[in-house]
Amino acid sequence: MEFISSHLLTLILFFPVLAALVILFLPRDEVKLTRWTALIASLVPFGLSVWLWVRFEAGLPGFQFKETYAWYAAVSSAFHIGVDGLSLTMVMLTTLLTPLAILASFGIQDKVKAYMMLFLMLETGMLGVFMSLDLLIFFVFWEIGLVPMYFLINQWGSANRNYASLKFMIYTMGGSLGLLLAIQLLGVLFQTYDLPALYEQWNALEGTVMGLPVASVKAIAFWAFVVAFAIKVPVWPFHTWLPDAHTEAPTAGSMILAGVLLKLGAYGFLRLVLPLYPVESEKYAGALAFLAVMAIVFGAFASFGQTDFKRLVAYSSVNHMGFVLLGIAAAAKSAGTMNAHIAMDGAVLQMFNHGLSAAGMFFLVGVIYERTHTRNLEEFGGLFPLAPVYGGILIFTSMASLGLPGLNGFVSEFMVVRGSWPVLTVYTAIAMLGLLFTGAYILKGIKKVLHGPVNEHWAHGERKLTEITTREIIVMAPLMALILVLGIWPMVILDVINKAVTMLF
Amino acid sequence: MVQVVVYIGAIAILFIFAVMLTRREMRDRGPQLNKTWWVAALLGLLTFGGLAFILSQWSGFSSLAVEIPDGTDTLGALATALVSPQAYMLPFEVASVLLLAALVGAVYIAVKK
Amino acid sequence: MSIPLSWFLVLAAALFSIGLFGVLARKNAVAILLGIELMLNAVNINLVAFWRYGNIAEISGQVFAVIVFAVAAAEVAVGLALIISVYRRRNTVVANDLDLMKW
Amino acid sequence: MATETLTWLLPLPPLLAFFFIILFTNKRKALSHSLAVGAAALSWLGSMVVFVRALGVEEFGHEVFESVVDWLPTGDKFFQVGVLIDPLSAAALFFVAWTVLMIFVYSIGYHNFGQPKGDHDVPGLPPHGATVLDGKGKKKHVLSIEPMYSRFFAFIGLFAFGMYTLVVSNNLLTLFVGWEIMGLCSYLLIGFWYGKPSARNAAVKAFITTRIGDVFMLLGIAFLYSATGTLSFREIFTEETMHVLATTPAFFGLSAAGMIGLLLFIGTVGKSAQWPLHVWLPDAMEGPTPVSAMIHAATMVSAGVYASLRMFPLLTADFTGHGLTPAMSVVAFIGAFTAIFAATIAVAQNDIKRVLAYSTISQLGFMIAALGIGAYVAAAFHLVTHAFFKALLFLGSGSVIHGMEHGVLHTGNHRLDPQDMFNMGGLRRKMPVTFWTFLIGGFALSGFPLVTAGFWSKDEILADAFGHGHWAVFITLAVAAFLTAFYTMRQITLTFLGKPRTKEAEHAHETPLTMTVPLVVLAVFAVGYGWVGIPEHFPLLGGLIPNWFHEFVGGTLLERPEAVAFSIWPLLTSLGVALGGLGLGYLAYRNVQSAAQDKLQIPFLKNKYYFDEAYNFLFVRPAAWFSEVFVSKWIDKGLIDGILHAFGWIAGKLGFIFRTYFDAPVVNGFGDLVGEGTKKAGSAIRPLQAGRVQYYMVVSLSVALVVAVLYFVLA
Repeated sequence: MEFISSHLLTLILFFPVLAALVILFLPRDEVKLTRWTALIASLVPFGLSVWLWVRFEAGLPGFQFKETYAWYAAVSSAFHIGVDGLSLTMVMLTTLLTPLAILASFGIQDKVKAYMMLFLMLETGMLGVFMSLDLLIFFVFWEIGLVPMYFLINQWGSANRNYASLKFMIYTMGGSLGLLLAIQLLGVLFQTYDLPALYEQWNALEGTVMGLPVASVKAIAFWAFVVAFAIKVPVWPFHTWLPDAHTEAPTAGSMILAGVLLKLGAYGFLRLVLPLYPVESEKYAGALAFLAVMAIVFGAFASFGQTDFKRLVAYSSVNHMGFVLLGIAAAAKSAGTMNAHIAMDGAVLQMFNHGLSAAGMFFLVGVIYERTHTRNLEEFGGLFPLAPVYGGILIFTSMASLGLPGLNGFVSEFMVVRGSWPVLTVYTAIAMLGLLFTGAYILKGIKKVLHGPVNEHWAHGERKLTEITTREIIVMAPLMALILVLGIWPMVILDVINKAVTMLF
Repeated sequence: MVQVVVYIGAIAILFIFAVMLTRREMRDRGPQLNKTWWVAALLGLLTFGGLAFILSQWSGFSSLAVEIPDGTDTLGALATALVSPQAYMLPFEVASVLLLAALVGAVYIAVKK
Repeated sequence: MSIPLSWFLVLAAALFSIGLFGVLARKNAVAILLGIELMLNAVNINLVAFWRYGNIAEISGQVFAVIVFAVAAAEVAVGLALIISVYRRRNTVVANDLDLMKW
Repeated sequence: MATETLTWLLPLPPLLAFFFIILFTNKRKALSHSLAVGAAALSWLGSMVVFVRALGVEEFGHEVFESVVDWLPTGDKFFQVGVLIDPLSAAALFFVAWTVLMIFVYSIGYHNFGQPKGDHDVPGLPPHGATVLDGKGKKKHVLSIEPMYSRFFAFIGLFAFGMYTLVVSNNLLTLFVGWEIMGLCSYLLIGFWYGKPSARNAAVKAFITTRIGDVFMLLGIAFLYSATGTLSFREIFTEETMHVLATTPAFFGLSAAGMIGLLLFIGTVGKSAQWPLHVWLPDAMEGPTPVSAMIHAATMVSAGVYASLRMFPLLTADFTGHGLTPAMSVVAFIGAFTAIFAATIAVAQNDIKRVLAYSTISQLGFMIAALGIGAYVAAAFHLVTHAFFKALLFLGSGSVIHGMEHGVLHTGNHRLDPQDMFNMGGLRRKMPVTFWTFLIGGFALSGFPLVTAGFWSKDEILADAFGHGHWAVFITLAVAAFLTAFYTMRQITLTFLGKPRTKEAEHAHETPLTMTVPLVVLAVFAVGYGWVGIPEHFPLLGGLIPNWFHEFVGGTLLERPEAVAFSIWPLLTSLGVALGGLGLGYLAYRNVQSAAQDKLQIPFLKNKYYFDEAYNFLFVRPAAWFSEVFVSKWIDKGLIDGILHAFGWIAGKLGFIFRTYFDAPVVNGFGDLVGEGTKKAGSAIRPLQAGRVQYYMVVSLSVALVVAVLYFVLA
C-alpha cells in the first residue's frame, strides 16, 4: 500500500506495458482470455487514477505526486513525472477511455493479441506525455504514442488504411522535427530539460543566443513548438491527416485518436507553449485565433459536406478542437485577467468534453459500420425503427456534440465564447458561423441515418440491422452518464481545472 | 573381465548380425572400394613404412621379453588392480558407466520406430 | 621365448595400416567400423607387448587394454545402432551417400 | 415548503418523467402517460402554490423569491445560477402550468389511447387505423393507437422541463438552457413521425433556423456577461449597471445595452418565428397534430417573447418615452412588419393548421411590436392571453382533424387531406363542443369586443401605439388586426358553418372527453383572462375590476410604467377592425364551396411570398455547395492535400535521384564488391568442405604425413 501510494504515477504509467508483456506470453488461441486480460489490465490504471484524483489536492500550487529517477544523466535529463490539475484531468480522460475502447474492440477477431498489446502500449505513451515534467521525456512519449497508433490503423483499418496511416505518421513526425530541434536548443542552453526549471530560466533569458537576439530565437522556437502541436490538435490548415486517419482507423482506434491523441496537441499548448512563451503567445494570439476560427468554420462546413458518416464525425473533431485553440488564444492574449481564466477553463473543459462525446460518436459510427459494412450516409436512413435504442443513444451523443445546453459540450463552448468575446471579438463572432453549422452537420447525420421511412434494405434477412448489444451499451453508459453529469454540474471537474488554471496563468 | 566378455560375446555377435543384415544389399552394389582407394592404399603403405622406419630407429626395438618369475599371477594382479580403490577402480567404473550408457543409447537409436 | 619385441611392433603397425586402409577406402559404413576396430586392436597389441617387454609389475598397460576394449565396445554398439537407424531411413549404408547436410 | 425550494423543484417532475419513460416504462403505455400527466399535474400544483404566494406579497417586484447556487468556477469567482419568481415569471408560470397540463391530458385522447393497435402501423409514421369486428361480426375501421405513444409523452415531459426551467430562471444562462432544450424537443416532436420525409426536413429546418437566432443570442449572453460580470437579471437591471451599459459605445453606433439587446433579440426572432426567420414555424405543423403544433405555436414561441420581455430594459436603455432608440426601432419594425406580413399569408392558406401557424406569427409580431414601442405590460398581457386562446385554437383544430380522420376511416378514402378546410364544412352539428370552444378561441383571436381576452390585450397594444404617437405601428397593426379577424372568420365559416362539403365531413365525430375537457378549460381562460387587465378609464367597465395585470406585471420593472391615457380612437379602431373583419369573413365565405371559388388564392400569397424558395436559393444551396465542393473538395482535398502530396512527390523524386546517382553506383557498388568478393572466395574453397568423412581423413592424414616427413627430413 505504501509502495503504491508513493509510486502512484509510475504505476499508472507503466502498468499497461506490464500487462502487454503478460499478454505477450498468453497462448495465441486464447482470444477470450486475451481480451479480458487487456480489459482488466486497463481498468487498473483507471482505478489508480481515481485514487489519484481523490488524493489530489486542488488547492496546492505546482505539481504533485512528483517522482524523479536518473535516466540520461549525460544530457542532464531525468525521468521526472508529476501532475497538476490540467494533467490530472487528461490522465483521467485517458485511463477512462482506454478500458472503454478495449471493451469496444471485443469485436476484433484478427490478431487479437497484437492488437491488445499495441493498445496498452498506446495508453502508456499517452499517459507519459501528460505526466512528464522533463522535455526530453515528454518528447520520447510523444513519439512513442505514434507507433502503436500507426500499426493499429495500418493493420486493423479499413480499405484505404495504408495511405491514411502513412499520412498520419509522416505528418506528425514531420511536425515533431521542429519540436525536437527546439527542445534541443533549450537543453543545450540550460543544461537541463526539467520543465519547472526551464519555465524560470527561459523566461529570464536575455541578450543573444548563437549570435541572434533572444526575441528572434524565441519566436522561431515558439513557431517550432506551435507547428508540432498544431498538427496534432489539428489546427486548420494542418488538419487533413485527421479525416483520413480517423476514418480508416478501427473503431476503438478512432475513439482513442479523437478522445485522447488530439488532446496531446492541445495539452502541449497548455503545458509548454503558454508557460514558455508568454510574450510570443500574446503577440501571435491573433494568428492563432485566426487559425482556430478557420478550424471551427471550415471544420463545420467540411463536416456538413461529407457523405461518409465517419468522415463527418472526424471533421467535427476539427470543429470542436478549434474551440480549444480559440480559448487558448484568448487566454494568451489576455493572460492574467478573468477573461483568460474563463477562456482557459473552457478550453480545458472542452478538451475533456470532446474526449467524451467524440469517443462516443466514433463508437456509435463503429457500431453501425460493424453491422452494415458501409459508412455511406446515402445508404442509411430509416434505421430508427430498426434500432430504437441505438437511435436514442445516437441522438443523445449527437446532442452532446452539438453543444446542447444541459449536456457537457455547451458549458465549455459557452466559457470559451465568453472568455474570448471581449478579447477577440471579431473572431468569436465569426466562430458563431461554425457553431451554427455544427448544428447543421449533426442534424444532417441524424437525419441521414435514423430518420426517414423504414429502410427496407436493412430490414430483412441476413442484412437485418440488429439492435445495439449490451456490451456496446456498457461502453456508452459511462460516457453518457459523464456527459449528462458534466452538463448539469460541471463543478465536478471544473473546480480542479479552474484552480490549476488560476495558479498557472 | 566383464568387458572382455561383453566385447567378445555381444559385440562380436552384433557384428555378425549387422553384417548379415546388410549383406544382401552389399551384394548387388558396385565396387566395395572408393574411387580413391589407391590414395588410401598409398597412405596405408606410407603409414606402415613410416611406423616401421621410426620403430626401427628405436633402441629397444628388438629387446627380449622379461622373465616372469614363477608363481606370479599376472592375471590376478590385473584383476586386483582393476577393482582396487588404490589403483584403477575409478577409470574402470567410468568405463563401465560409459559402456552402459552406450548400450542404452544404442538400443534407443536402433529400436525406436 | 626368443621372439623379440620388433615382431609385435611390426605386426601392430601392419594391422594399423590395414585398418587405416579399410577406413579410408571402403564404402560400406560397417566396413569402416571394422577398420576402426582393427586400428584399436593394433594399439592393444602394442600396449600388451610393451607391458610384457617392460616392467611386469607396472600393470597399467594391461589395464589400458581392458579400457580400450570397453571404449571399443561402446563405440561399436553406438556406431552400429546409428548405421542400422540410417539404413532404415535411407536404405543405404554407403557413407558417401549420406549427404543430407552437404551443399 | 419554502417558496424558493418549491421553485427549484418545479421543473423536476417532468424531467424525471422523461427519464423514467425513456429508461423503464417505454413499453407500458398507460404507465407512461400516467407518469407524464402526473408529473405535469405536480408541477402545475407547485406553480399554483407559488403563484398564489406571489399574489400575497406586498410590493411584489421589489420583494421576490430568489435563490442561487454556485455553478461554474470562473477564476476566483463563481458563476451563480438560481431561480427567481418575480411578477413576470409568476404570470408566465400561470399560463405555462395551465396550458402544459391541458396539453398532456389532451395528448392521451389525441394519440388514441384505448384504441387497438393499427393493422399496418409502424414507428415513425402516423397511425393508419385498425380493423376490428363489432358485435355483429362485421368489419369496422376505427382509429388506432400511436405506435410511439410512450415516446411522445417522454418528449413532451422534457419539453415541459425546458419551459419551466426557462420561466423560473434567474439568469440568462439557465434561461438559455431551457430555451435550447425546448429547441431540441421541438426538433424531436416535429420530426416525431420521422418516417415522413416532409417531417424530417421540417425538423431540421426548425432546429437550424432557430439556431441561427440562438448563436446570436449566445454572443449576446457572452457580451453581457463580459460587460457586467453577471447574467443574473436582478443584478443586471440595476440603475448603475444599466447606466454603464447604456453609455458604453459598442459597434454600429449602438450602445452596449442596445447591441446586447439586439443580439438577444435575434434569438427571439428565431424562437418566436419573426420575419426573416419565420420560415420554420409553418413547416413545424408536420408534428403530431395538433399537440406539437400547439407546443410550437402557443407555448414555445412564447418563450421568445418572454425572453425579450426579460431583456426589455436592455432594449429600451436610454428610452425617454419619446423617440425610439435605434434598437427599439428595429424591434418595432420587425414586429409590425411580421404582424401584417404573416396575416396576409394566412388569408390564402387552406390547411387548418397552417392558418393558425401564420396567425401565431402575426400575433407574436403584435407583441414584438409592442415591445418595440415600449409597451411592456401590453406585450406581456397579449403574451398570456394569446397563449390561452391560441392553445385553445390549436387543440380545437386538432380535434377537428381527429374528427375528420374518423370520417376518412369510415369512407376509406385515404387520399383525402383531413386538414384541408375545403373538405370540411358543417362540422358544428357533428362536433358541438369543439365548435363552441373553437368559436370562443377564434373570437378571442379576432379581438371580439368586450367579452374576449384577445380584445383587451390587443386593444391595449393599439392604445399604446396610438397614445405615444407611433402612427406607422398603429396603422400597420390595425390593418393586421383586421386581416386577423377576416381570416379567422374565414376559417370558422369554412370549417364549421354551412353544409358538409364531403362525405368524410358528414361522418366526422366528436372527440373523446380527454380532448374536449381541455378545450373547455382553455376556453374559460380565453374569455376570463381578459378581465384582469381592463384599463382603468374604460367606459362603463373600467374601474369595476382593478387593472390588476398592469399593476402586477408592471412591478417587474425598476420604474413602474404609467398606464397609457385612455382615448376613444384606438377603442373605436379595435371595434371596427374586429367586427368588420369578422363580418366580411362570414359574408365572403358563406357560400364558397371549393378552393376554386376562393378569390384570395393568389399564388404569391399562397406560396408565402416565395420565401422558402428564396432562402433555398440564397443560403441553403450555396452553403451546401460551399461545404461539399469548396471546402471539402477544393480546399481540403485539392489545395492542402495537394501541397502535402507535392511534398511527398518531391521527397520521392529526391529519393529517386539519390538512389540512382549516388546510392546505386557508390554505396551499393562498394557493398556489392565486398559481398561478391566474399562469395567468390567462398565458392573457390568450397570443395574442401566435401562432407565426406573419408575425404577429410585422407586430406588430414596426408598433411600429417607430409609434416612428419618434413620434420624428420629437416631434423
